[in-house]
Amino acid sequence: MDDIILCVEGYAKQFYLHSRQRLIPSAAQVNLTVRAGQLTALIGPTGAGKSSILKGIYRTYLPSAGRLLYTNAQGHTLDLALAGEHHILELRRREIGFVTQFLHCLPRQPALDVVAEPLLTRGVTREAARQQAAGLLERLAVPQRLWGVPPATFSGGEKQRINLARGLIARPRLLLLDEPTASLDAATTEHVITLIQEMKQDGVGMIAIFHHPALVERLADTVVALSPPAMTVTDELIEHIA
Amino acid sequence: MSRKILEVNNLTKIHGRGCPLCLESTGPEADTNICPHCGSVVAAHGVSFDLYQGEILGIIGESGSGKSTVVKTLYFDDAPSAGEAVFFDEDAQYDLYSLNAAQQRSLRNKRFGMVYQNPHLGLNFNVSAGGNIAERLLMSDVAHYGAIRERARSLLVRTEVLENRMDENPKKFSGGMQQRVQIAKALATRPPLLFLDEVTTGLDLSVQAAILDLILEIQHELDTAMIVVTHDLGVVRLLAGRTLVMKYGRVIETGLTDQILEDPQHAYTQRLVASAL
Amino acid sequence: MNASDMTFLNVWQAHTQQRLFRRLLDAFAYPGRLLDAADSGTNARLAILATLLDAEVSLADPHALVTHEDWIRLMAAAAAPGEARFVVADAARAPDFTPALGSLESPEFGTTLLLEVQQLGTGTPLLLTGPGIASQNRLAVQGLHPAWIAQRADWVSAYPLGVDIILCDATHFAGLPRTTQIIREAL
Amino acid sequence: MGYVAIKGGKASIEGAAAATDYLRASSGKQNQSLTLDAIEGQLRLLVSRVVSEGGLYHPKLAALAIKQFQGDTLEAAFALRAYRSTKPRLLETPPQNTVDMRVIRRISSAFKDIPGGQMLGPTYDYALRLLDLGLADENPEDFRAIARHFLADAPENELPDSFPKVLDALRTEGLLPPLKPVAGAPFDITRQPLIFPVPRAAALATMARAETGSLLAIAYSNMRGYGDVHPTIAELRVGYVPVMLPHPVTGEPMEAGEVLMTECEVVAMFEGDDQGGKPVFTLGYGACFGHNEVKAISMAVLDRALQKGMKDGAANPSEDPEFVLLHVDGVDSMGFASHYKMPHYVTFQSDMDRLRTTQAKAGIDTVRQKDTV
Amino acid sequence: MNLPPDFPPRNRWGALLAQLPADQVRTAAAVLMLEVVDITLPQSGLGLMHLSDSALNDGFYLGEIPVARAHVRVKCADGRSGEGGAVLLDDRARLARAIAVLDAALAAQLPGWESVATLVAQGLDAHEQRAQTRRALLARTHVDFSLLGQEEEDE
Amino acid sequence: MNNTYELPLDEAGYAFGFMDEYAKKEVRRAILKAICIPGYQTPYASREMPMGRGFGTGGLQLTLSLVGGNDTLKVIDQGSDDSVNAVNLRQFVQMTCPGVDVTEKTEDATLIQSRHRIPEKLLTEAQILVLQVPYPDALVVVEPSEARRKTMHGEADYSRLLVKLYEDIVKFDEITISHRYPTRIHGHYIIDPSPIPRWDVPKLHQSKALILLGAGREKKIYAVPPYTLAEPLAFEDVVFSVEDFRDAAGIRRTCSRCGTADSFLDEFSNEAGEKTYQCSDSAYCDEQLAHQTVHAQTTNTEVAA
Repeated sequence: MDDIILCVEGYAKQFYLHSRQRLIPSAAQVNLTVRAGQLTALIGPTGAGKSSILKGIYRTYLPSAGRLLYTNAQGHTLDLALAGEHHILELRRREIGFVTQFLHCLPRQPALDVVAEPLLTRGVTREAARQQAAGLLERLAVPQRLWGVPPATFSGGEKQRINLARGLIARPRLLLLDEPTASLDAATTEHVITLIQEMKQDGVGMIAIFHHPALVERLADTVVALSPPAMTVTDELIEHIA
Repeated sequence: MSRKILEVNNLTKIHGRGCPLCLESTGPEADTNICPHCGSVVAAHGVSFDLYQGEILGIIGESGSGKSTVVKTLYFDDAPSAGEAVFFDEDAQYDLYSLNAAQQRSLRNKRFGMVYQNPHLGLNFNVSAGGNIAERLLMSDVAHYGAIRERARSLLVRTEVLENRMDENPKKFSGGMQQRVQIAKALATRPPLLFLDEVTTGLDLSVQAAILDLILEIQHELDTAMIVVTHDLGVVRLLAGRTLVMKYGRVIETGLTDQILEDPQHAYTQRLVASAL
Repeated sequence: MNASDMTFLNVWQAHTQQRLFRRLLDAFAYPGRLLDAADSGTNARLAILATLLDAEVSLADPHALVTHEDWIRLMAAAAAPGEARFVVADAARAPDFTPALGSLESPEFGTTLLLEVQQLGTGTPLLLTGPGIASQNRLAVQGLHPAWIAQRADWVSAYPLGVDIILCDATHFAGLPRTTQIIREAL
Repeated sequence: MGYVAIKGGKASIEGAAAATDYLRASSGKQNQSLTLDAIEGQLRLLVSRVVSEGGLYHPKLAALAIKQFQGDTLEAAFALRAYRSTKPRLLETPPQNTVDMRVIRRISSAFKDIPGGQMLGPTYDYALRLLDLGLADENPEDFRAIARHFLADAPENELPDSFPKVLDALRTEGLLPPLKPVAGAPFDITRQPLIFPVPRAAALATMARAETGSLLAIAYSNMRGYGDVHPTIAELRVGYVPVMLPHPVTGEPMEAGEVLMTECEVVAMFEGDDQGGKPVFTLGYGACFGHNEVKAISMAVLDRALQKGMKDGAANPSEDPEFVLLHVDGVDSMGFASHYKMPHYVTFQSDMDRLRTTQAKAGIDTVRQKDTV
Repeated sequence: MNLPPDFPPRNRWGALLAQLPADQVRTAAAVLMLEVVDITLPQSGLGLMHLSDSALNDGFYLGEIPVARAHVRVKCADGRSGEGGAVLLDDRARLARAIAVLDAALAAQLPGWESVATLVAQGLDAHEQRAQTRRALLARTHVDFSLLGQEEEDE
Repeated sequence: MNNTYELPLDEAGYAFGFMDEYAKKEVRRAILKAICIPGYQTPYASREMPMGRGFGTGGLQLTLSLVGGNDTLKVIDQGSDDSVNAVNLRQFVQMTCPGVDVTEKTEDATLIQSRHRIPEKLLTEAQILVLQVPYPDALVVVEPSEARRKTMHGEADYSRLLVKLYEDIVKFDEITISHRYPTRIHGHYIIDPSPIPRWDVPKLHQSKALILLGAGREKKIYAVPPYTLAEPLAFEDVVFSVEDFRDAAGIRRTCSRCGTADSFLDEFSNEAGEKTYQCSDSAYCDEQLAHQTVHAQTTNTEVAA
């Protein structure tokens, strides 16, 4: 069907740890699709490889097996597992967004500019970008006194809102969400839900991991359940190599 | 997609007279970059990569890995023993090592910029901060005193050097301030390609952060392509989209920086990343 | 006294060489200016070589234009055309060597090339511009293989590297320093 | 005529020449002109300086130059140099070897006993520097007797003319670097300009005709601490080297004459060689025309320093070939120092123009500053 | 008639003749009454003195020396001829030419050569005398270390 | 040399032009290369002249290598033919080059050797100007090593020199170089035009006469060929300027002798401490004076008529 923007077939990821000469599986036999304007939610226990898939799609991980077929804005389909690095960087800049639980940004940049930045790379003027960023921060209930302050000193929740705002602002075609509301209060979570719904209406395809089953209920169009790959590993180990 | 600005193929640099066994007797497997047969140092061998406009490429590795050699040969501080590098400028392309000295100097002055770890290499300590920037502009045939002064002033302001220190000798500046002047100097001609060799090494953490900030801001503003050489994973994490990992003169791994940091393939890179965490 | 004795008495004498040198000076200072060597008692080629050479420089003579006796009198060391400080060649033949062009540090090691043509003052006119020429100068040359012009353009393309050419016929000569630009006039 | 610059130059030049000549002739009681023989024989060390700094072994002309320039060695050496410019270069000698030196003095500070023995020869080294008032008024008869008595007192001997070199023994033992193979024609400093880097031959030739005091000063800086040579004199010798040139008919080497010269070899700290060979002593070599030991020693020290500078980069001025070699020539440096006596009216006028303009501007600025304060 | 076996070889004649007063040499050459043709023009000028440094054996130029040289062919009345030459550390081309003439006469044993041989012998005497005075400089200043050592051991 | 040696008085005497012919040839070859590479300091084996290094031995070797029987020579120092050094050099050339005419009139000379000045009168194609140079290299103020300077010249890398100019203006609000003004020749090499005042620098540009510069001590020869670009170093907005001979009221001073207002002036103080000014170029001053006399006479005649 034409509105499929991502089709993952047989994705698997395992790590080889040279120091221990051991293979550590992280995900296996994952199949899923993402359609424009729809949200695909990943569920499953810890260690089932939910984050691994998002990172594989974003190419933070090099997939060990499978195809990650992405159809770009021009209608061309390419395998994200094999695409050249410059291609991936270009997609990250223009089409694929990733909201993680961690915020990486310039230490001295004020929150407003952090959020506005993805628009700047796409050629929006600084003024317009700031205006949009301000609107978004307002909707996510970030107090105005923080807008001019670098987010480094923010609380976890505040940082996450900045992170979300930055991920959402540029309206990517495919948005990867890794527990975007984990440390948000109920009220803000509602704002986020509204925003995600708006994005769906705008045609953004999403693939998300939510820490709360209720969110899956409210937002997911498709749910993919994952179970841990054959050989279990301890979380500690995965974190260690990540 | 932005256009390619630099293509490096099989860059090799051997210090010493070299012998037929040099290449096979050195590298990560041999665990040395010194040829046991002739004592020559294989500083870099078979280094290939490309770089796109506005992109920041990181090169990480320990000292002796050859990472600085790469930028030094590209900036013509050092001549390679073999290999080629093609620079794609706006409307021309240059095979860097077949150019004569004057042509190389012209590219170096006008189209490339370099920021060294040691400010003594990048700055002329006999002239003022403004004079340093003027020097680079004068190399590029800017001949209007007022214009030079204005540009030097704005560059120094941009790199957060106090305007009223413009006519002071950078000798009197702090390390961080000297790096800012170096960056201002490197940027004077708005070069499309900038080399940064361990620019934050040895600076206080807060000063480091500010310099890195400045570099990213500049990249965003000017769409400058950069090659950042560092031993600090934090620096590439913050700056570089892609990263090359070098050891004993060879590139052992290359990839998107987040991938290198989160899913390193080579044993050495895994060790490097593990030890940094 | 035969003709060669005349030569010996004249072109190898100090005051003749001084006079010829001053004209060589004009040849390079005013490129394209036609100068006379008729009073040197020999042909312009030998007159110029005798004025410029001694045991401290090298000469290449790829077309064997210099007689054995003159080689001895010139005292110059023989060298390959790619290395010699001076090269004498027949301009009717296409160039088949690359002369020394000097280096950026020492451009004076660019060769002085003496090219013997059929006649100067008639033939294909060359339009010249550059230092030493107020606006434009015209030098007519007959018997210069056109490949020399193209080769020279290549040799002098990376100033200050280059070759400095003296064109001569039997009695006259003219200079083309590396700074002169030749515009071959359309006929 | 108005107040025109420096008229009458011609007359004043002639007057200056006459004035110097007058002073030469008017001094002393006896008003006797010095003979060249007297200068050459009795001021032999002065003649030595002039022949070596002039770069021309012509003691007679050197004596003449000393007389003409009233004892100024720089001027006298200079006159020899200018004389050289008028003379054609006829030949270069084949390599001459100092092994054949007809020695009049040889010492070593490295060894007590050297093959052939140490011979002090004519030296002031152990002379008490007490003025000898007896020389003030020497009776001609007594003066002539000095030579007679010396020869009469000389012991019977079977001494040879020439002696083996101290260095050769060390070399046989493997303590020295091997001799280099004979190369082509050396660097000719009288024809080729010094463009650095230059080969060692250029450095040796430049120092051989350097001004003694300049060479000594730079060598002294090295000895005192701006350097690391710490030399030991393997051998210092003074004597006459026969100059062998091919006989025009037979081509066989024939002795064309002999040249008095001083030669010094110093042994300095050892180092490993580049090829990973065993460490050996490093060497310095000094030589000059005439009898001039301080110059030969200074040159040997600097030769060693410059070799190091050329190899490892200069750590101090005495190791920097450009610094040393461009500043030791007496004729060059003395000429340049003298030229400051020439008029610089035009350039000074220009200097004043700049200073006045700059001052005027600064003056305006000062006024401005005062206003704002 | 032949030269005595211990007579100096030809390559020393020039140097030995040059020990004598120039006038004496010129006169001696003139009285031989030979017809002289210059093979190369007698010249005076300079020569570069090439010296091998005894530390490392690098060649270098110690400085310049005056050089006078001549190369002649001489012919005597009876038609016999000979070639002679001289190179001197001197600046008198005419003296070099006179010595070249004497060299030719002695080498080819042209009439009057005996007088030339006498001149050479005189030159040798002068040379020997000078060598003797130089040896005196050495002999009177010889430092005898071994003797000193002996005495110390005896005590 | 043996003890019976006597000086060969009968074989003494100097050849025409003092230097031996091979030496002249070498200088001549260097001159030709210097013309072919305008502004490039061509090395040569400078010979010792019988006057001090710094007294014009470089210029003298050029003159002696150039001069011949058809030449008329003018020698000036500080603009004057009669200054001690000029007289000395002229006498030497007259002594060693019999048959060479000398003159004090600029227009009559075929060969002019000068120190510190270029004649006020425009030179022609029939003339060669030889300038004596003490320091040939304009880069020496920013780079002491000659090896590095040669590379900089080859690459036309003069930014450090320009920075010096920049710093000068920052410090003094003026370019403070008074003489030896760095000048770029044919768009490449920057030369030290010898210690001529700035007043004379524009005369290098598109000169009709060949200008040769010789440094004896530093063993370099360089040239500004005729009709060649010679641009004094400056900025577009801080331009090169020549010496200013205006008084406090802004009026151009004139020569107190000939009255001209278009020549470089020497400044004198009399015993009362008052300043007077006179032409530095004495031949020019004489000519202006002669002109006035003629003019005055003509005027008188007119009046009389």
